[in-house]
Amino acid sequence: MNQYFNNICTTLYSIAEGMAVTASYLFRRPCTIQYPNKLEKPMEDQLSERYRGILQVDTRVCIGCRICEKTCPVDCIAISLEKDKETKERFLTRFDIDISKCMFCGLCSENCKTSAIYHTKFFNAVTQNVENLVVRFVDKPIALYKPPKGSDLKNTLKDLSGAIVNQKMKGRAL
Amino acid sequence: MLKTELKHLKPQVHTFKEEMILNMGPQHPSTHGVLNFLVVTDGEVIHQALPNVGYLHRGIEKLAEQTPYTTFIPFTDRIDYLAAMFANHVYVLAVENLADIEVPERAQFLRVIACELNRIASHLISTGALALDIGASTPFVHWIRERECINDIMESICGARLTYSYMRVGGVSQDINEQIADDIYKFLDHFEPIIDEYNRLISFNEIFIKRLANVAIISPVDAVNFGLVGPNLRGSGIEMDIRRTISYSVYDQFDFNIPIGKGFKGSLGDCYDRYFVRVLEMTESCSIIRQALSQIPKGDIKAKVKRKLKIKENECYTCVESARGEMGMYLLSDGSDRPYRLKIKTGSFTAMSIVEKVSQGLMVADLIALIGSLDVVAPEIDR
Amino acid sequence: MKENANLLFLFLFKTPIKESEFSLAWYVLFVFLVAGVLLFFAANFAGITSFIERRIAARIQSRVGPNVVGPQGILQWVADGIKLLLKEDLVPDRADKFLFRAAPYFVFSGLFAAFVALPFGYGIVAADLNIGVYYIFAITSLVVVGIIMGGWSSNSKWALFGALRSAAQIISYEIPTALSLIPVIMLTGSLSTQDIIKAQGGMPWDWYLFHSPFTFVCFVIFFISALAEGNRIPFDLPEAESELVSGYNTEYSGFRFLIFPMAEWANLWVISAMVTLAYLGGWQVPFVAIETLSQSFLLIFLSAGVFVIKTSIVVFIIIQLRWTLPRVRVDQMTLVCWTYLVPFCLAAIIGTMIWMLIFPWETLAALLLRLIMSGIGLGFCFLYVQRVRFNYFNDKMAFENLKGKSLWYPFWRLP
Amino acid sequence: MSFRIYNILADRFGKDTLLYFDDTLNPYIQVAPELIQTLCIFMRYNPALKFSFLFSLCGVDYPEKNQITMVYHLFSMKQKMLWVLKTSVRREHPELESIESVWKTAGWFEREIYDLLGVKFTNHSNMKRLLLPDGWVGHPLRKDYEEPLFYHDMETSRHRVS
Repeated sequence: MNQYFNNICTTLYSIAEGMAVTASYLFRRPCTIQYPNKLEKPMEDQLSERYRGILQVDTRVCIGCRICEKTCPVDCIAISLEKDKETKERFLTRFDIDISKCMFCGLCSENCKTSAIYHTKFFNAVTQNVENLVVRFVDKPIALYKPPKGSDLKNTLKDLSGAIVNQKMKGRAL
Repeated sequence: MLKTELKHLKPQVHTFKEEMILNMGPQHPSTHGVLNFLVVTDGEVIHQALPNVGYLHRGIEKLAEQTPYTTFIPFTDRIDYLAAMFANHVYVLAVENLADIEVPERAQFLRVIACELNRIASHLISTGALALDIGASTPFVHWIRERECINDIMESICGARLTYSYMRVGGVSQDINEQIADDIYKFLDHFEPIIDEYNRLISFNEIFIKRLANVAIISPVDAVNFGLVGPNLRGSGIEMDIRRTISYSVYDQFDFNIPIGKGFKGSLGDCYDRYFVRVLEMTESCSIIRQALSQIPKGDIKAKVKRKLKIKENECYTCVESARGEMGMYLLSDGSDRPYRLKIKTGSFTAMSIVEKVSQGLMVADLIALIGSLDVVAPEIDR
Repeated sequence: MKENANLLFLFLFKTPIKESEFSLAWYVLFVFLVAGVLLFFAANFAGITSFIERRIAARIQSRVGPNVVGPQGILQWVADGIKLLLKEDLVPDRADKFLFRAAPYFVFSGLFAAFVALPFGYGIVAADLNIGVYYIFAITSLVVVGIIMGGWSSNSKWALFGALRSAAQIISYEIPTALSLIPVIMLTGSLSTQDIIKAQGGMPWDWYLFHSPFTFVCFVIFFISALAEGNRIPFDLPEAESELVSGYNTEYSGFRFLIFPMAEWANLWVISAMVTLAYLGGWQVPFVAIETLSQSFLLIFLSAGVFVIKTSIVVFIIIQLRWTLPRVRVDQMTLVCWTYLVPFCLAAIIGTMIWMLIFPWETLAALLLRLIMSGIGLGFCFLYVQRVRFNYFNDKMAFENLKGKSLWYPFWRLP
Repeated sequence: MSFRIYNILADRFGKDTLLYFDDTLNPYIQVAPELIQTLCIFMRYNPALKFSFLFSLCGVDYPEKNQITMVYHLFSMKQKMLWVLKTSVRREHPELESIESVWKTAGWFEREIYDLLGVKFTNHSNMKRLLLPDGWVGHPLRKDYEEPLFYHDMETSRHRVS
């Protein structure tokens, strides 16, 4: 009998406690951001510095070591190099990244000596066709970068907004 | 199609006159991923619930045999999407054990911090989703909000919100700085009172208690017999935590309690015990993170490891206390640069096998509470 | 007026109206007019409540809610309705097609017919039936017929589960709902909704809610069982979305599906209006006697306003409950009904009877007790507000530290 | 420590039947497949051992030795230690006694091994595929398994970037 009335009291009390919590939320700030229409500041600024977005390649500083290609777990990077037989100069003829396969693990950019391949903060790569997600970074052969001795290789300037990828991606509705 | 299905069911499910077969899942709101249960019910009462798994089998073990040691880390994220850090951790621990790599102290602390943050995040989802299954949608959204803070911290630590790939063989990929440590402290200050608020909102709600207490009781004997691990096992009152029993990493330097089920509101080993052990564990994780942040030494974050790692013939079984219990990896090397065999043992796998036994005599609504309280994650079962 | 009716009749039937049929025709037109107004009100109320509920739920869950369609998103419900109207009207292949199509009509007519006897203000009621309360109970039971038809004919096991649960639930909860109104009926001596309100007063201590501890208990019981009748959480078992996918309306789509949620939200008004008229003084305006109320149109409109405000507060509480509480289990649902609600109801009926004999309404002692009861009620409200304040300040410092923004963001500040 | 446990086991079963190896990180015992169930029962219920947890059960395929090795990882709360048992069956018609009666959790592990490696466990309550569909051909974790190019007329792989 005692437990019978105790049940009623605890039930009503606990419900009231729960109601007090939910009622307090009517006066508390909502935590959602209204993506994409009413952002307080642009999305790029809200992401952290280390954000691993879509990969981008700065072909000007690529030394053609192919480490990124080897470390990629899903083989989404394809590189080909060619050697000019006369001048012995080597050229980068292909640097393709299949973004649809990429799993944004960061192994390639971490191992890159010159930060030629790096993650941008750009993440919205919607296209109509999967094949458009294969980004080809080399249009015509580019001579490989020869880093000057004693320079800090990791410290090259990064374009985190992903302008190059955005431009190279085919069929991208802007 | 229907006929073959029934034929295939016949030896397994024996239906009597008043029984009917209910196909729960794979697309059911509360099966937590892609799971299927063949439920034989008489009205609302379940006579038998047969779990049918494998919808998310991706052959990660086979993939491991074809992937070099250091490159396999991103795949381990995909074993358990809610607690990716632990799969990272157990894998790198296994490789370090085999290759005999000494990990810098600071890296180990960073691993602990990341893991415990991830444990909180995972328990948030698990407890919140249980409340959602019971019918209260607000706690889940509140927990998602808190988890978002953790995701932000994780993003600032390692750059990803869910599939971290934070750990490397021999250390971690990124260091934390003052700013991030400060963020973590701020989050913990905010989070600890919120746990109390959450308890007031749902944990101590009498309807919630009545739904979970004395439901789907797993006795300690059964829990051991069915190989339950982690919070599910501790909910049955067995004090077994890999962090304490097989101490790994730097967990022996921290002072923390292991909450175990005591029959908080009902009898030992019911759904409420399993649920509340998780809530208590979040507080413990908070205290571990605080200790780790205050004791963290300076130094390197990564040992020198050859890029093309080759390990001579050896084998080891490594396990960590994941959010869903003991997660173990049995790694066999054969001298090449990739594993000969990698066996991944996860907590959900064993937790799922007990459903068939415990579910007998429950009601349909209780089955959902049971699945929620066991905290199964489908990709972890199927791998 | 007569000419107008004549013109209308000519327009409709192309024949002039006969003198002998005049009153009948006028009556028919009046019925259609009132039905149209009520339907308009109910449908719009259902839509707007769906929007308001979503906004309230969003704020409770630290979200913003729908705010894109129209200013602040107030046209969201129109957009949803149009979307559902434009969808294909699917009927499952092996469903019982006739019953499947017929079920929404039952649900619809059952609920909207209840609006006939609901008062909106002094004298503003479609039909002041002398069995008003009884009528509302009877006609809303038609909903369960529709639900069972829909659930059974869908030929889906989940829908069947929902329908059976609904049958069990509504049949068992009819009893406490009806019993808990008996003290009110005894106090009034009438079943008419207008009479029940007229017997109360404008001030809280004149409400039946604070008449005696027994009526207070009856109020709680009525509130709980009305929630169960309206399939609201914690009793939304028939459509338990995490257990039964979507319950009895799993297989419905398009406009037929729209009927079910619309009826549910319209039911919200029915429940709240019943609670208001039976226990919260209905449309009684404070400080205004009924005699003066009947004198001016302005005051009558005021009384309608009072009724709407009181009902809206009850609606808000029901919505807040829905976003706070978990769902009970099937057996617990019937257990609550039979072991808690019904015995308490019976005890409260006897208690009220005795109370009525000892403290008749007009005596000073009764007034004093009513005042004390209202004081206790006010005390509970105060404690509740204190808990809300505590919850707010519990998080304030840490939140502002974490996010760098002020926590204060009341619901009237629109994003 | 581990040697002491081996001695207890060797006393019961004889030193010839249990071969002790400690060249790996976790020392293990190699036993004949017929003995595995008795050994498991002994290890679980012997009061001096009390290996009450079965952590993992795993099969490894060795095509060159023509055998599939089962690896049992046991854990004892009392000893706070991990123990490894190994037993090998031939690859052609692998059959082994189930230990489902000792640890219920072994049931699903054995189903998984049957699914992925094709080892049949006798006396198992429900020897069916666990993860793969019932109509799947082959056992993927065998080293000589070749992935089918098509499954139900669906391509199973995507090509490299080109």
